[in-house]
Order: sequence, then structure tokens, then C-alpha cells
Amino acid sequence: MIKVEKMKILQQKEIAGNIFELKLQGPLVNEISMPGQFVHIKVNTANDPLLRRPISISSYDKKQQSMTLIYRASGLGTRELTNQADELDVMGPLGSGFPVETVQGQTAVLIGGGIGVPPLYECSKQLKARGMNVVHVLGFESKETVFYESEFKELGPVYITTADGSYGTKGFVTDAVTAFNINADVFYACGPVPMLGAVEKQFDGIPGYISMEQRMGCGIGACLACVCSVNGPELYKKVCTDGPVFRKGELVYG
Amino acid sequence: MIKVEKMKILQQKEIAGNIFELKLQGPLVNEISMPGQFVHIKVNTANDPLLRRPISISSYDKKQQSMTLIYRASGLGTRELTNQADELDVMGPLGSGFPVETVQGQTAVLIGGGIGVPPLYECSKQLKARGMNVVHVLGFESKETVFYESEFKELGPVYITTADGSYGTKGFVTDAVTAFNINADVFYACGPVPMLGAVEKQFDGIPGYISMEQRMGCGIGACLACVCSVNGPELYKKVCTDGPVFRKGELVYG
Amino acid sequence: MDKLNISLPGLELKNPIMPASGCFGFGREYSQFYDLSILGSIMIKATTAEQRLGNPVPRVAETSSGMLNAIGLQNPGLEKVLSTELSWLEQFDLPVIANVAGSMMEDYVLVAEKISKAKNVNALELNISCPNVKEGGIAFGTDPLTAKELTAKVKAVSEVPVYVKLSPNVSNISEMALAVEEGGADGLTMINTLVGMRLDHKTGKPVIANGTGGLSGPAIKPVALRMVYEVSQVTDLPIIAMGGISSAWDVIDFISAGASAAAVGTANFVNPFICKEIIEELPAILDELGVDHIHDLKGRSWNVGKVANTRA
Amino acid sequence: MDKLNISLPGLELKNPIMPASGCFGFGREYSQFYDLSILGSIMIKATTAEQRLGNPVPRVAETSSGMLNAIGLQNPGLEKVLSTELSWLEQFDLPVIANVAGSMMEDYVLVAEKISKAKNVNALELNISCPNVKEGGIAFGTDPLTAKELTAKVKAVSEVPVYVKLSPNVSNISEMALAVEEGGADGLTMINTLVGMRLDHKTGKPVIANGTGGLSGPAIKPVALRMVYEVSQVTDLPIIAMGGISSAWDVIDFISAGASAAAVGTANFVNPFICKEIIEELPAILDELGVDHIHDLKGRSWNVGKVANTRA
Ligand SMILES: Cc1cc2nc3c(=O)[nH]c(=O)nc-3n(C[C@H](O)[C@H](O)[C@H](O)COP(=O)(O)OP(=O)(O)OC[C@H]3O[C@@H](n4cnc5c(N)ncnc54)[C@H](O)[C@@H]3O)c2cc1C
Ligand SMILES: Cc1cc2nc3c(=O)[nH]c(=O)nc-3n(C[C@H](O)[C@H](O)[C@H](O)COP(=O)(O)OP(=O)(O)OC[C@H]3O[C@@H](n4cnc5c(N)ncnc54)[C@H](O)[C@@H]3O)c2cc1C
Ligand SMILES: Cc1cc2nc3c(=O)[nH]c(=O)nc-3n(C[C@H](O)[C@H](O)[C@H](O)COP(=O)(O)O)c2cc1C
Ligand SMILES: Cc1cc2nc3c(=O)[nH]c(=O)nc-3n(C[C@H](O)[C@H](O)[C@H](O)COP(=O)(O)O)c2cc1C
Ligand code: FES
Ligand code: FES
Repeated sequence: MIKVEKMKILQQKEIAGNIFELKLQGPLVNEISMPGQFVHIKVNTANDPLLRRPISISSYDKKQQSMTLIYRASGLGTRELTNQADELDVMGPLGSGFPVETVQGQTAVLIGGGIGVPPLYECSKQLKARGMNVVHVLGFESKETVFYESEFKELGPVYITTADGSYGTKGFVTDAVTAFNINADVFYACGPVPMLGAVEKQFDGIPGYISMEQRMGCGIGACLACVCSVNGPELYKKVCTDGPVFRKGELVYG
Repeated sequence: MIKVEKMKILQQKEIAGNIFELKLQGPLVNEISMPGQFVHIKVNTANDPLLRRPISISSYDKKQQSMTLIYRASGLGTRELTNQADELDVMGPLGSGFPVETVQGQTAVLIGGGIGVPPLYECSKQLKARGMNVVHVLGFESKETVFYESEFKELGPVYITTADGSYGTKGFVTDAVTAFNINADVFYACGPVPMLGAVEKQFDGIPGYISMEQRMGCGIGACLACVCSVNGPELYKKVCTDGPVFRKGELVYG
Repeated sequence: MDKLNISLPGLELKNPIMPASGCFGFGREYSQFYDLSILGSIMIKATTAEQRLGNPVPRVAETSSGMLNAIGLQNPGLEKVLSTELSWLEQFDLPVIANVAGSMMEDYVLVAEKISKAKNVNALELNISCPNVKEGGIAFGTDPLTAKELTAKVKAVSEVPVYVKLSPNVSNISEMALAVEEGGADGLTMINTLVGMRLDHKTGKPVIANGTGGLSGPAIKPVALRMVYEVSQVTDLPIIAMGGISSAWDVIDFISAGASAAAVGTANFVNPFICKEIIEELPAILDELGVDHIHDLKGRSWNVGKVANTRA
Repeated sequence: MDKLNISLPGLELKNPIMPASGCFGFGREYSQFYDLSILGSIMIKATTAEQRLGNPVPRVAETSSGMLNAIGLQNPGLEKVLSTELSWLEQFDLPVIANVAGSMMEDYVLVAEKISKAKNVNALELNISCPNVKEGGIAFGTDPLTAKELTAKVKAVSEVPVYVKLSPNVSNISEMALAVEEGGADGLTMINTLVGMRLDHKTGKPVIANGTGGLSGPAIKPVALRMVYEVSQVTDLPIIAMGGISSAWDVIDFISAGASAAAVGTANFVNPFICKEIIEELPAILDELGVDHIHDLKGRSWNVGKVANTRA
């Protein structure tokens, strides 16, 4: 069930350049059903900024009733979010995430770009726990914005790329996939739309899951703000409820 | 000179029901020239609430570069102000305050209503320091909202009234003036407009100074929002620059 | 004693609070949060004769205390709305106001005739003010003669009372109100969104794919309130008001300005419980104000300030 | 190289930034904060033939991300403005745009003729859009024919170029722009305030003594931006844009939408240094955007999104 609750802020800290890790606690966590779901956050109590901000759940711990979000402070709302210290108005969990039904011994590649990286962390943890091998290809702008490298390393190999070459392989995640000849049985991807299209093409032969972004209003399927083009008779699906995770081949890039 | 600066919040605490005492520090304090001046405060960094809020300087200490404001958290802006902890965007000092040229040995009565009480504190301190006797008549809604009784008592006698009779004399400040037959050589008043009119009538025979309130835009005399009716050829004066303190007889009540 | 019930053409409402069209879908999503039967009514998403896919994305953008949208009337079309959505809504004790849209007059007439026959549709809301579709919509909403004609045509076929939704993007909203009153409207709903725009700072391109969008939310409340204040004093038609309502006190303001009921749009996105919370908070506010029924507050702003001459 | 200078009818400006009329008085108060000579220009408070005392108080009210005002054109009258204010402003290297207001056409003509002769008045801004005076003002601003006639009459007597200030409270702002262009206007300034209202929650009375007021500030920026975008594509007249500008990026937005220069109103009240700060920040932003001159950004939003059909 979707909850709207004031969650306790356990901790908030900057873990890379403008990248914040935010730990929240509350009964909402009990409702999380799969990795890749997101929450919709009101960053303050005023009318400006007005709308909630969608942020993926990066990891969660049902025993502690806690979850971790990782976000980039870029615009008005996320910058305001960095100022919050006590509690936060959170709605969620929302959307349907990454399916982690797995085949023992197979390999999953998790491909993330920038602030698309966070939801892959819980996904990787759960795949690993269910007996898959996990490989990570994570793309960032530059050295300063790299985060969670060691966390992912505990689960499996990590290939980092940076757009400016200041760390890891220079270029995009797809360059690293080619350079290191990365193969897998299934892929999971989250990041900027052009990256998603390129990854889908690159892993043409295997099944995969793609987490999509779109500007949102309600976050629950009512306002029709967040549609994306899909193949098939509906033509449009809603990122907030039909997604954010879609099956490979569903999305029309353009 | 008027400054606009980020002042350090030394302390903020609730001293009575919804009444907050806020201590600020910064070079702006050096510019204060008389009691009864005010500052114009941006309560947060967002566009909502948009406008600054005028708050009187209740007392100041040039050596410490500190000043104290006392405000009631009532509407959107002042409630938001209670959340601020580190620094605050303050413009001031603004307006012209209470003249404290004094005659040794004479008596001044200081009459305040509710959130009109704060600026009288510095006024009383300065009058006392210059050798006047000071008497205070302070009106409040009810017992819970009474503040600074002991601070004023250190300077001179204090008569408290409450509208509901839960503390001190039941009724308005004017009732206490009558009941205790308070006489003086000069009066200083700040509070709701009906109170100001009544006080002016009651102390018909002596000179006095009245601090006025009005909704403000700019706070510096440019927008013409804050005018009040005055006797004389101008018909209107600006509370923010010509006031907030006016001489007895200047204001037209109605 | 009941403090909130209200009687409007076609609508016997438990209370004057309802979600505004397009901000609550057909109720399904919000039914996860509370029992829709507590609502006064529900204004469902605009329905057109045929299915519409709406505009390209992005469809929304945030502004200071407001948001822009250009959804473009995406909806599954009349038949699906009747068979799937309205029938689903029958499970609730909830009179429905059906928002009717189209490109040409014939579209409106067609949809109005059919949808007004649905069991739980108690009134229509003629959307002559959608700023986000190329043909129709706003055109009907800014020309008094066209608006009057359309209203009359729809009235002729509708089996339930017809409310006309006014656009704020006009020089003289009272003139529009009077025109649709002459056309036979049973009530007014106002306001729809103000046409606005946001640009991406860096690229200079419109954030919304459609270029412009409709501005809603607290930012427009002062404009909505002024228009309700103005229109309620020149017509006897009841007004269901909307525009930035996000608290019970906002509702009090609109009733004071002259509205009979109030709809909540954008605020549902911020707080999905908002309609419920407002309904629950109103009785205590009425006590605080010392009135027995919310309608005792209707129009209490009138004649207090003078009606500023805002018209040519 | 100069990145900000701009040449408009009657105005050779160091930069395209100026305070908006009524939000900066005649400059005296803000001259305490910085040297006014750094400004591109200054739009002085509306001047009428005779002294005006303005409206009763309260004259302002806050709204979400905006404010309402109903000052009512308080000003000392033409003679005092000439003798006291404009002569005081001569000490600065600062072209003045004189905002001209009145109740009847003759008033405008009288003020325009005289004030246009002042040494430092380089252009007039015809205020045909003030929502806060009973006669005139808005009437001229919502009827194209009257607006055209007034413009022509003022043009006939003015010794400097005439900019006409458009009201946003119209169905079709392009029509108004084209009308005053036909009347001979040299430029446009837009937008004036939207008519709005706030009620006291408890009493239900209007907070502003005048009843309604003009809405300004960030809340109206989306509407202003849309109107500039629309008008700049149908006329060749240069536009000085205003409406919610409170940062250098806001200025970039308005230039991208098609404006030639930008004025800052309400934001001066929040931050008295805002015009200075914007002027100082712009060059670095232009570098970031990779353009040599701010005018390279003019109209870069056009034809990217389509012009939504927001007109009848
Ligand atoms: C399902 C989903 C999950 C996401 N998970 C994360 C995450 O884990 N970490 C993270 O840093 N970011 C995440 N994002 C992106 C994040 O929502 C945006 O960066 C954020 O909303 C921008 O807000 P702002 O206040 O910084 O920017 P502003 O410019 O102030 O935003 C203005 C408006 O545009 C919307 N907006 C702006 N950029 C985006 C965007 N990229 N996607 C969607 N809406 C946008 C905002 O929500 C807001 O409504 C996610 C987005 C979606 C849709
Ligand atoms: C010169 C001066 C000195 C003041 N000194 C003090 C003080 O020392 N302590 C204190 O508690 N209050 C003082 N006030 C009153 C204080 O400014 C208001 O209580 C405050 O602005 C209300 O803001 P809000 O956010 O609570 O209310 P909101 O309702 O959110 O305010 C909305 C708008 O109305 C204005 N407003 C509302 N009430 C008043 C009012 N009574 N006077 C002026 N503007 C108002 C606000 O400034 C704001 O622009 C003073 C006012 C003036 C003019
Ligand atoms: C996302 C969105 C979709 C809307 N869709 C419709 C619609 O289909 N039909 C309609 O008449 N109004 C529609 N509106 C306008 C609202 O019903 C309402 O008139 C407007 O948003 C003002 O109210 P608010 O400020 O409370 O949102 C829509 C508004 C939004 C924000
Ligand atoms: C207090 C106040 C007074 C104003 N007075 C005038 C005026 O005298 N003449 C005029 O043309 N516009 C006047 N305006 C309108 C502004 O010049 C400007 O067009 C409007 O406020 C929108 O800009 P903003 O959002 O930056 O304030 C006034 C606005 C305010 C807030
Ligand atoms: S955000 Fe409203 S439908 Fe997805
Ligand atoms: S507040 Fe602007 S003149 Fe006083």
C-alpha cells in the first residue's frame, strides 16, 4: 500500500560532489516490494517548490524500517532537500521495480549512469543474494561525482567510466562494455534516456529491464503527466505506475 | 546606513505562548541609532513567503554587535521564522524610532500592547539610563502570552493587563492607567491601532510618541505601501521611513 | 446538524468539496487513499468522443508556487469512459460531474448527450477553456457568442444540468459568464488554468513539449478569487470555484468570495489526502467563525471592498 | 568587449536591466544601496498631471510567491516630478523612462508632452494598464481601439519615443500589441499586473482596502513569459519585459522568449541590490552559454516549441 508519512531523517550526508545520501526511517519501508521502486518527496512545507520530487529507493532494511536514497542536489527542490534535518514528508513506495526472479549461476550486468546508479544497488544486492553473479558498469561525469564504488565492489566486479576521463575508463558505459567485452544473461539499466537506448541496442541478444525517467505530477497514475511512448496498442504508458521499470523492447526511444 | 546582511542567529527561543525571542549578531547593529527602529527580515530563501517581515528591535548591544527581537509566530512568515537556526537575511536598521532626549527626574510612561511591547524595552532602558523614572503598562491577551515582566521590573514599576483577566488587571492598558491613576511627563506607546488612539486621548495633556504599524512592501520608502493618514498638508506619511514612531497629534485615527 | 450539505442544480451534495477535473483521473488512484464516498462530488477527467493520446512529453513543469501542464486531454474516449470508468464509480455514493471536451461543437454535443444518460452522472461540466489543445477548447472559452451557442446546443441534448467551465484568459470574465447564462447554463465552474510558459534556462527551449501550458496551483489563487468575486455579483448562477485551493481556509475564502462549492486540483498531487482533510477540517472552522452552515459565509466579501472597476 | 549594451528607440543603454515603474520610486531610496548610474535605465513611478494621494490602506497583501498592490498611482504630480525628482536624477548617467498615467486621454497627452521635454527623459512608458484606478487605466489597456487612439495622440506630442505598457488581463495580448503598433508606438513594455484579490480568512473581507489589487512577483512569471513569447513573434516592436524577474537567469529566459530588455519590479523589495547583482552576474552567464552578446539569445525559444494556439 502507498503511504504518505513523515519519515524520520536518520542521516543526511554529501558522499560525492553534490551527491547526497539520505537515510530515512518509518513504517513506509514495510510496504516496499521490489528494488527500483521510488518515493515522492515534498522537500519543504511551503508552496515553493510546489511539487514532490521522485527519488529512487537505493536500498532498504525492513528490520530497521529504514531506507537509503541517493540524490543529486541540482535544482530548486533537491537543493532545498539538503537543508532538511528532522523529518520529511514522503509518499511511497511507488511504481513497479526490477524483477529479481533469478537463475542460479547466471550473470546479470547492472548498468547505471549518474543518478541512475542508486536503484541498482538494492537490485544488485538482491540478485546476488539469490545466487546470481553481478557485474556493474557505472558511468559518471567526472571523478568528483563517483559514488558507491566500494559498495558495489562487495557484490561483484565494477567498471567505472567518466565522461571526462578523470577516473576509470574515459567515455560512456557502452564504451566500457565494449572495451571489457562484458557479457551477461540479463541486464538492468537506469540512467539518462540516450544511455538507455544505447544499452538496449548493445545487449540486443539478452533479456533486460530498463528504468525510465519522466517529469511527474501526482506520482500515482492520475494526472497523465509522466507518459512514455511504448510499442503496442496503448502507445503510451505511465512511468509512475506502469514503470518506472520496463521490459526491454517495450520503450520507443526517439 | 541601511545594511542587508546575513546575520548570525545566536539564540532563538519561545519565551511565552507563541512569542519568540531571537538574538542576532552582525555589523548591522552598529548602524542602530535609536530605540524603536525596526528590521525587515526574509524568513527563508524560497519565493513563498515572498516578502520581508518588519520586526522591531527590542534591545541591542553595540559592544557585542548583537540585538534581540521578540516576535509572535502567527502567520506564514513568522511561523517559518521559528525554523531558522543558523543565519538570517536581515535589512536594517529602518525608520526613525523613539526620541529619548530626556529631562532628569521626570517620569515617562511606556505603554505597550502585545507585540507592541518589544521596542519599548530598549526605549525604557535608555530613558532610565538618562535619568528618567520609567513606569510600564503592558497589555496582553492572556497569562500565557505575557513576556518580559521581570526585565521591565528591573527598570521601574510594571502594570500588566490581560484581556481575559487571567493575569494582572483584567481589561486594556487604558483601564490600568485609570485604575492605578498613572501620571507622567511623557508617554511612549506601541501596540494595536485602537489602543494607540485610546492612549493618545487618555494622555491628552502631555507630549508623547506613538509607534505605528502598517503592511509594508519595500520597507525603505519606495513603494508607497505603508502610508498612514496624518494631520497637515501631506495627508499621508510613510510608516517605514517617516515612522514608525510619530509625535502625538500627527496621526489621524479612523 | 449538517453544516456542509449543499443543493445545486442536479447535485445534492454531502459537502461542497470535490476534486477538479484532470487532477483526479476517474478516481481509481485516489481510492487507494480514502473512500471516495466522503466526497461531495467528483469532476472526472475531460472526456472526448474518441480516444485521445494527448500531447508529447514533457507535459508538466513547475513554477513558483504553481505548475504548468499540457496533458492535451488524453482520455480513453466516450465509450470506454462509460463502460469502464463511470460504471466502476457506481460503487460509491458519489454524484459525478462529467467534464466534456471536444474540437468542434458537434463533438461536445455528442459526448454531452451520451454521457448525460449515465446513471451516476448528475451534471456536466463543459470544458470550453482548455488551453492545451489546438482546435477548439480555448476558442470557445474566449468568445462570448460562441460560448453561448455551444452552451445552448449542449443544453438542448443534456439530460442533466450543465455547468460551463470558464477560462481566466479573457478581458472580461463577467461577460463570458453572462453569455453562457443566456445560453442556458445551470451553473459555472471557474477557473481553468492561465496560459503560461517555462523555458529551460540553458537551452532557452520551452520545458513543456507543447510550448505553452496551463498554470495552476497556489500562484493563481488571487486571480481565481477575484474572478469568482466579480462573477458571483453579476449572475445568479451557482459557482463551483477552483484555482489554487489547498486548505480548508482557501475553501472559506472562495465561499466568502461568492462561490457555492469548491474544487481542488493541483493540491491533490502534493497531498493525496487533501480533499478528505479539508472536509474533516471545515466543521471546526465554521464553529470558530460562529456560523451554523458553510453557506452562511457565501458572498460575505461583497460590498465590503468596492468592486474595483477592472473592466472596460 | 561589451556583452550587455543595447540600443532601443530613444535609449542607448549600458545594459538591458532596469527597475520597473512603481517598484523603485524615483530612485532616491535605492541610491542608498548603489550608484544608480550602473543601471541600464530607470522606469520612474507613474506620473499624473496633478498630485494623487492614492488608495486607502492596506495597499499591499502577500500571496503565494507573489504580492498584490493597489497603491493607486500616488505621486506628487507632474510639476513636482519635473522640478524635484527628474532634476535630482540628472546627477546620474542614467536615461529615464517616464511612466505616464491619467484618467482621460487629455491627461496622458498633457503629461506626455511636458515630461518628454525633460532633459533626462529618453522615452515614455504609457501606463494604459494600471488595474488600481477607477477611471481610465485598465480601460485603455483592454480595448484595442482606445489603446491605438491614445497611443497616436501621445505620439503626436511626445518629443521622445513612446513605449506602451500592456495589460495581461486581456483575451488576446497580440491584438493589443498590434493595435498600439498601428497607433505608432515605438516599443512595448509588458506585463503590468494581473488583477487579483486576497481575503482575510477570518472576516472574509478583502485584505486590500481597494478590494482588488495587481498581482506581481514570481507567481506571474509564467504568464509574462508566455505573453512576451507570443507578442514578440507577431510584432517588430522591441519589448522591455517584466513580471516576476528576480534573478539573472530570469532575464535570460525573457530575452530567450523574445524581449530586448528586462525590468525588475517586486524583487527590489526582497533584495534592494537585485538590479546590481543581475547586471554583475550576466556576463559570466553569457560565457557559460557561449554567446558573445546577450542579444544573441534573443528569441531563441521561437519555433522550437510550436506557438500554442491560445487565441480565438
Ligand atoms: C522514477 C524516478 C526516480 C528517480 N530517482 C532519482 C534518484 O534516485 N536520485 C536522483 O538524484 N534523482 C532521481 N530522479 C531524478 C529526480 O527526480 C530529479 O533530479 C529531480 O526531480 C529534480 O528536481 P530539482 O528540484 O533538482 O530540479 P528542478 O529543476 O527544480 O525541478 C523542476 C521540476 O522538474 C522535475 N524534474 C527535473 N528533472 C527531472 C528528472 N530528471 N526526472 C524527473 N523529473 C525531473 C522536478 O521533479 C520538478 O517537478 C528520479 C526521477 C524519476 C522519475
Ligand atoms: C514597524 C513594525 C514593527 C513591528 N514589530 C514587531 C515586533 O517587534 N514583533 C512582532 O511580533 N511583530 C511586529 N510587527 C508586526 C509584524 O510585522 C507582523 O506580525 C508580521 O509581519 C506578520 O507576518 P506573518 O508572516 O506572521 O503573517 P502573514 O499573514 O503571513 O503576513 C502576510 C503579510 O501581511 C503583513 N502583515 C501581517 N500582519 C501585519 C502587521 N500587524 N503589521 C504589518 N504587516 C503585517 C506581513 O508582513 C506580510 O507581508 C511589526 C510591524 C511593523 C510595521
Ligand atoms: C494536470 C492537470 C490536468 C487538467 N485537466 C483538466 C481537464 O481535463 N479538464 C478541465 O476542465 N480542467 C483540467 N485541468 C484544470 C483543473 O481542473 C483546474 O481548473 C485548474 O487546475 C485550477 O485548479 P488548481 O489550481 O486547484 O489546480 C487540469 C489541471 C491540471 C493541473
Ligand atoms: C507596488 C507596485 C507599484 C507599481 N506601480 C506601478 C506604476 O506606477 N506604473 C506602472 O506602470 N506599473 C506599476 N507597477 C507594475 C510593475 O511596474 C510591473 O509591471 C509589475 O509589478 C510586474 O513586475 P514584477 O513581477 O517584477 O513586479 C507596480 C507594481 C508594484 C508591485
Ligand atoms: S505522475 Fe501523474 S500519472 Fe504519472
Ligand atoms: S514599505 Fe514601501 S514605502 Fe513603506
